[in-house]
Amino acid sequence: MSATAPQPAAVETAPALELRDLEVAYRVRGIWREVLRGVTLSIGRNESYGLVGESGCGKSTAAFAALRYLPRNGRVTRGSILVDGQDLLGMSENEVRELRVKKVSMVYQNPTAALNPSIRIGDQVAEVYALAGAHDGEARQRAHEMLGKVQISDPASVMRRYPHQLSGGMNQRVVIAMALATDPSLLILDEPTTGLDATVEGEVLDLVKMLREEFGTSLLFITHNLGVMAKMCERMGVLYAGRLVEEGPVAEVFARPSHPYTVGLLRCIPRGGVRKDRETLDTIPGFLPQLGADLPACVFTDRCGLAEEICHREEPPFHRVTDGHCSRCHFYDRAQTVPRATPAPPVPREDRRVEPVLEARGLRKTFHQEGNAIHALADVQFALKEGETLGLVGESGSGKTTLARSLIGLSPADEGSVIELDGARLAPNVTKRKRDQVRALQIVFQNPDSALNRRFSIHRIIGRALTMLKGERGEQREEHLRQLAHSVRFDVRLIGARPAQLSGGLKQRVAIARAFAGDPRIVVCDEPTSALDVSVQAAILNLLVELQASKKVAYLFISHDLGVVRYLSDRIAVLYLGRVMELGPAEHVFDPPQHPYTEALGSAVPTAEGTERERIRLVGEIPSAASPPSGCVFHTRCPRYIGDICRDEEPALREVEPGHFWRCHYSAEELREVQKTPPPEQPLTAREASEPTGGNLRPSEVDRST
Amino acid sequence: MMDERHAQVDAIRRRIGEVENDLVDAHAAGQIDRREFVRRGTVLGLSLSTLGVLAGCAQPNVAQVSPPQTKPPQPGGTIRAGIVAPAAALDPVMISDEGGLAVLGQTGQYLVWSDKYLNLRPVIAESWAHDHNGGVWTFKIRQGVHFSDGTPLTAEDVAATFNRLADPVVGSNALSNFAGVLSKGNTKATDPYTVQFTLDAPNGNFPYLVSSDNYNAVILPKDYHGGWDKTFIGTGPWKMQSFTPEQGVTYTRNAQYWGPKTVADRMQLTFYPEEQAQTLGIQGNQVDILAHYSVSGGRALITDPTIRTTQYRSSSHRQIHMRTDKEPFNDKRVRQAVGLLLDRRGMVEGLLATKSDYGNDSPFAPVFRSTDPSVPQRQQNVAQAKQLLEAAGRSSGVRAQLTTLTHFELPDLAQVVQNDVSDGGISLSISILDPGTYYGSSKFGTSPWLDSTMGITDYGHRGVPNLLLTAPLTSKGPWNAAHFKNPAYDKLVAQYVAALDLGAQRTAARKIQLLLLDETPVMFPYYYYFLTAARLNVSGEETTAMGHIDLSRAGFVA
Amino acid sequence: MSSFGEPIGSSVTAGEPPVADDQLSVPGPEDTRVMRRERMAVLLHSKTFIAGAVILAFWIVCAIFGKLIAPDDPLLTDPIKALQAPSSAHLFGTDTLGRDVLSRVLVGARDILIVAPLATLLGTVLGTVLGLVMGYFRGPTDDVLGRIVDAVLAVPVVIVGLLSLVALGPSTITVIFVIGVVFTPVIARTVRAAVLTEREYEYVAAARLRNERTPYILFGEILPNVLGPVLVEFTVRLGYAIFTIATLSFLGFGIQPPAPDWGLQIYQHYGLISGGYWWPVLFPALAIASLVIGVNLLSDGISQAFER
Amino acid sequence: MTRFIAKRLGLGLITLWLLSVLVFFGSQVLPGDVARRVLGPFATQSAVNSLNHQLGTDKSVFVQYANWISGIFHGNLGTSVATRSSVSSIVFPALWHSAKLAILAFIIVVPFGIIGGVFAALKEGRFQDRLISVGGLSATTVPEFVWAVALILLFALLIPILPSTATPPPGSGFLTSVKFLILPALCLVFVLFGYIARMARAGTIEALDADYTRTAVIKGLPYSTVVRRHVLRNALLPTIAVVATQAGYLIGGLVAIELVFNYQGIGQVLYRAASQKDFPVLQSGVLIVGVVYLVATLLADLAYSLLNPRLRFESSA
Repeated sequence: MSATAPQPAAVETAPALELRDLEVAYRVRGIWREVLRGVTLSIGRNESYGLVGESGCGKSTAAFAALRYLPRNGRVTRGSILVDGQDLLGMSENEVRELRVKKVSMVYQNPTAALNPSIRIGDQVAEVYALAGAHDGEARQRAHEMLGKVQISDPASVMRRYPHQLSGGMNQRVVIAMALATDPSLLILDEPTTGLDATVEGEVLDLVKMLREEFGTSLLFITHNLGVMAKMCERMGVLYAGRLVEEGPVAEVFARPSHPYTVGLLRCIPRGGVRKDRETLDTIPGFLPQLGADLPACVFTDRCGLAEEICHREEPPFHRVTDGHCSRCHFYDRAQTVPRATPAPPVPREDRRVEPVLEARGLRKTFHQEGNAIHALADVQFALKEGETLGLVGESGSGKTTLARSLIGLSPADEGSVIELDGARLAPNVTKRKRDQVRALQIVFQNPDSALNRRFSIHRIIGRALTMLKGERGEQREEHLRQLAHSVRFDVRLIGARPAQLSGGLKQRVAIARAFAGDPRIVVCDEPTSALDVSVQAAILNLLVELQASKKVAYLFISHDLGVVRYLSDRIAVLYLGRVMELGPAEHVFDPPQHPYTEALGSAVPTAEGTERERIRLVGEIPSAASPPSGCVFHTRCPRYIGDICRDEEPALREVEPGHFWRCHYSAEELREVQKTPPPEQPLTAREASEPTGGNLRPSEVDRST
Repeated sequence: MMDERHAQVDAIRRRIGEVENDLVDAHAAGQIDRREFVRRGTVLGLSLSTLGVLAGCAQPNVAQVSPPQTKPPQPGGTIRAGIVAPAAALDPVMISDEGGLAVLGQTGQYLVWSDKYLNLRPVIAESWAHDHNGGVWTFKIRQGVHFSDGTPLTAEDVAATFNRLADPVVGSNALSNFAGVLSKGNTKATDPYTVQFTLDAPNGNFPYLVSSDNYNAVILPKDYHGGWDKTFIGTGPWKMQSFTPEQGVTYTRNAQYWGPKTVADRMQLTFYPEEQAQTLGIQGNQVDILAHYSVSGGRALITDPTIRTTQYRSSSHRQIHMRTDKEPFNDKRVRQAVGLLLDRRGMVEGLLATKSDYGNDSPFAPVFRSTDPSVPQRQQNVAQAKQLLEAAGRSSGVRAQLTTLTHFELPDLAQVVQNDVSDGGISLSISILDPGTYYGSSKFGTSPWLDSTMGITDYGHRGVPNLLLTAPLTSKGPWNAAHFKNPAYDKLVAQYVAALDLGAQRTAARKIQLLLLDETPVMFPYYYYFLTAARLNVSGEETTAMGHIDLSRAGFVA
Repeated sequence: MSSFGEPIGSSVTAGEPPVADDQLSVPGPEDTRVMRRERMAVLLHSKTFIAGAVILAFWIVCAIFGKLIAPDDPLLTDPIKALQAPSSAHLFGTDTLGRDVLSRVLVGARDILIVAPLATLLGTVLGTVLGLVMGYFRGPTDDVLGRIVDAVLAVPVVIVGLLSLVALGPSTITVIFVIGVVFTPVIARTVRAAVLTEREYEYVAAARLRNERTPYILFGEILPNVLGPVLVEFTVRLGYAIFTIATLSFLGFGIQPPAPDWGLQIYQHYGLISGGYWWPVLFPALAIASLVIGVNLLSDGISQAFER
Repeated sequence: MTRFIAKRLGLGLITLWLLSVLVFFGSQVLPGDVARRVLGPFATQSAVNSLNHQLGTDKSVFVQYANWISGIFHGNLGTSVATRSSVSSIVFPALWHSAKLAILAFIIVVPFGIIGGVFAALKEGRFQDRLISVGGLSATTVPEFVWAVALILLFALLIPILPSTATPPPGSGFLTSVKFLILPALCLVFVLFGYIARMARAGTIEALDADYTRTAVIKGLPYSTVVRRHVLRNALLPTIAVVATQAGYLIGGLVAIELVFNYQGIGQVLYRAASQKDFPVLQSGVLIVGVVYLVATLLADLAYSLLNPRLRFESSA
């Protein structure tokens, strides 16, 4: 084994973490199911190693194994775990504790949950030092310093606060502070930025990067996001079905993926600003094997376009592609020749000059909570043409979801807002709308588990929609139902199943089918793929494109994934604090001249190419919609802040170029100029710390909690 | 010696009137025993000493009057008694329940005390006498008696008290007792210490109506207008110290009491919500005495070695009435059959653990002297019952509803009756109501008690059968639940009431007993004993079958 | 089964296997049936459930065939034989009216096992409807109804029951009615809570987006999803119903004599304990205890089965 | 925070008003004539009428309701028709009695319940857990009067070491009074233990599974510290809330126990008032019980939000 194990970058001492042929199994329903199948990897000192793979491939298990922290129903069945050369499995409970205190620490998803809600931040951080033997005062002192190190501007005040009073980003900083407090030799990050906004994600990643250089910590970075991987890691491993299928320097792997699976993954994501009208995304046929399922010699065989009978027979060795770049594939040398799963040609884009099918003017939505009014949407306007896709981006709290719900009439817009369907004004409340209007304007929700009634069969779910929206009955309905199922590539044999029995992708297809049951003119897609794995996401995106081409339906496509939005949209609107900051053709919006906010958003996103322009740091969190800043609502964070004018008067949404609007005091020319150079680096101000997270004030939640 | 006694006797016989002399003769002739002689004598107003002489000994044997008890009590201490909490407001005029009268009797006093053997003992009254036929009774009032507020008691107060009780507007609880006997305004104070009662009709047993047996008749100040529960005003040996509704009363010795001072320094009445609690109370040594307990609620006490139970006959009983004017009981054969189907032995020995006399379906309880014991006791006889039912054309079976109230053993009794009569093919459905509902307004037409086809009603102790003969059975009787209208009976009752001497009463009684056995409008299955429970370390308590408890002489034994 | 020391992250991997596109997740198409089977398996492996089921089954049998099993007629009085200690003739002795305690205990199961379930059912139905309405409409409807619910809940069940029974006069029907009504608010609360979560699920929004009528949304879409909690609540309440009815009978306001109701038997005889007559009280007491415990063990098992 | 309190108070008052309406008009259903109740079956109708007039029970229910409420606002809860004494003189002492009983029970059961629950949670699934959970559940579900009877049988008669009634003789000292309260309190302990233990257990298990506990472990904190500092703190919050609401139940819900032990608690007062159809006591009594319950829950919420930073800073955010 060690023969194939790559040597860590020239370091004499033992690697920070070494997994040797590690096998971990969970006991589920009485059966031991393998989760890690002989994983061997080693992370050198001061090295950052990324582990990528789709959900359930065993990433997290590997991470927790490195802390010898397995669930009651889990156990290491073979192999060994070495931290700084010490064998973890041989240690006593106390030694493990020691190790956790001193050597290894971990940061994982959902920072707010990771902090104790009833203990002040300060105490939680100080705890770590106290553990390491510092006495009280000293511990607090050092906690204070550490919080400073993670760039929390006003540590003193933060130390007095409770987790729920801080934003997710802030909490993640705190968690990181705790993790690095005792200067561990290994830091494990398990999807540390999943669920955070692009801008915040960017900051956290920067922070980690910086601290790592300062502390010289080795990183084990676990993510499903290749962009993040590219940004953060030097070396990476691709995990599939509990097995390490490819490993090598990040740039190398991205440039020359040598395992069909890696190739597939890279092809799934919309990269380099590809667009629906140029190429369709690739998908990986088949599906992830079940946990602990019996697999052929090569775990990927069943989904592999190159598979030959040898793959069933012989487990491929860890072939050395180049130095430190290995692939567990018999045909690693021609991995990239793997045929595309979806040969369907891209749909050419034709520009139609037609009346807008949907138009919104002066769209406002105000929530009332605890007496104070929250303006979730302020004077939003846009038009949607037939068969076109309008992408909608913005940080959480910008009002994306509220806009969607207002359009379809689930949370009625304020008096005076105008929503027109084919020029006919729509009642704000869906229950007041005519049947034809309702069926014309449908939505695909983010989470199919929530969107499909788990008690009903797929047949009933879609059937009911047909009955209600089209008044269809009997054989006619059955026929139509089958067509619909076919059109969303849903196997009719599964029509009797219940949602719980279907995979996420299938469920989303059902949700789409339901939305299309009434032959809608417009479908609002609220982050329809954010809950899905990349390979699945690709399939769904393709489906949406297809349907749009065939049914001439217009999309309002909401997503936080700029890549996806870019791929799907003809035009893009950027939302901030319930206001449209910029609206324009997809190809223009993401290149200068662009609205400073869009600029910042775009720069925050790590791209899979790793080729990233200078990131523009946004100051602080998005302000609470309850008390939006004066003047230009963005001025508090604007990297291109001009002066008092921004603070005092709110710019109107101007058409700066034909079809390209924005809300900024700058003119197009001015911006084109200034944006040639990155904005001056701004220090974090106290505003960030004191900025309320908005947590319960977040509009999309307000309309639930009221 | 002998002569001296004869001389005394003659002197007395010359002094006393006709009726009294008949009594002496009857005794001499052995028609009545000594005890009855003494009792009748007291009613007629003869002092115990006089009677002693006449009966041929210095004093009537006291030991016989009050039951043999443990050692005499030592002075001091706090004596604690438990009673079932008064059901309603504590107003002497209105009180109609045992708990209430027990409280009333602590500070309140009567003209005359009727002890457990129905002997009358002077209290507020020193002596009494009647005119030739018992139509007018004169009572001499004791002097030097004061109310607890200090004001002296005079004949005026006494007169006021009885006029109040006899006033239909006030609607006192005693009204029924005085109906046809004493009307409002007919009680007069002839001088500060003499009261004269002019009766509507002659009544040989009148003194009982002014005695503790008529428990509302405590003497109150003439100006009394309610609010007794604030003051507990009275002339008794105790003074109320504190009163907590629902919980109890504490008393201290009444310093200015005219009689002998109490043995114990303090006394405490604890109210119990119901009998089971009071049973646990005395067994858990929360109280020393239970004024009264029933077999149904206190069975545990009977067998308890740490408890001394005193028992004596009373006329408390249950009446099982049958509507004589309605199907199916309008046929007297059916009523007789029911009477014959009852298993009285089961009731007496089982339900009442032998703590009762057998009832013979008439108000003449064994405890009453006028009762004729020679009338044969009705026994269970299913065969005969069946014949009667057949004769009545009811062999196919009889259906009826039996209504009763949640009170002591009544629900149980109802079930036993239900079982017994089923042997004769009579099927009863039972309906058990709470007391309030059962009695309703106690007016015909608005009271399940008076309207039910068949019902079981509880009757408290009475010193004389008079009320029991009239109210529930006479044609105009206000409590005539059986709707029994029988002129012959009414006439007999009139005779009985008017009769002054025992002989006459007995003769009338016999006729009544036989008539009622024949008609059976109401069944009197048993007359249960009055049971008082005391812990072994106390003695001297005196209770009456009425439910009075006198603790002035009670205390702890060394 | 997750507990201390289990990293949630990987327990997910362990618990519900991951799913990828175009594929049925284990255990395959007959999944629902399997789920039911597994739920049953869970139940059958839960000792508490089994114990509860056995006890309850026993009493149900008694309720149905009591009269046949009972050695004597539970209503037949024989005062002469009153309060006989347990003997070969009367295994549980006799009560104050000489009735066979064993027979009365056995037959006594009937009343309570008819009254309690009916009452609970009534309460569950009313409560579910109320809860659905409150939870779905929220706003004023919820506030008004919520206040009323609170008002009722502010007074202990026994007191409310007592009050109403005095008002309406004790009878089996009134007991059922009163308990049912008294339980309604409690159940309504639970259901409301469940509905509040449900209504946030987008399938409700989806229903509104095809012009479904509100009643359909309530009973067609949401109700099926809250049936689990409702069932659990039902079993829990059943326990309370028995508890409450027994208490009311014990206070003399529940099932009326001569019915051989357990609470009533205790009420009629507890004063006798101190006299050494423990059998007319102990056995009915044990009966109540066993039944209530049985039902609660049962519901405990069920709720556990539904929690996973 | 203040806003929170104000809001809860307002709601509480509305609830109370509704309760008063329910109780009052509910009790109007009671059959029977009040004055007849007082004077007994043998009083004359005229006397009954005059008393009805005097009591105002001959007026329309709405007038009566108005009078009642206005009376309450003037601190006059009315006059018992059964005992003719003021309702407050009956209800409040009884309330105090019940409170004493409840307090004693709490002092015993709360620590035991919580410790038991936490212990069970730490031993989840093991024998000790089953013992506490199932045992507690069983104890909880057995009607309290059954416990009462059993305890009397055991400790008052078989081994006579404790009094069989709960009311101490007047003027007896503190310790004696406590001694008299032990048996009834024990019944409550049985009834409450399982309940509290269950809550504590559930809360603890939830906290044990929470992310922040994982964080604490991964920090390398010793197990004991994790439990003490991180788990319990969060686990016991809901328990506290529940416990407090139980206080409401404890006061007023104990009719059976108070009856068996002849304890003059509010429960027994209400019971007797009900059987005597003593409206004033009944109505005001139930209302008072309601007040107690609502206050208890309000305090519970306050305690909860005070201890729970998430709520404490709700309105500040």
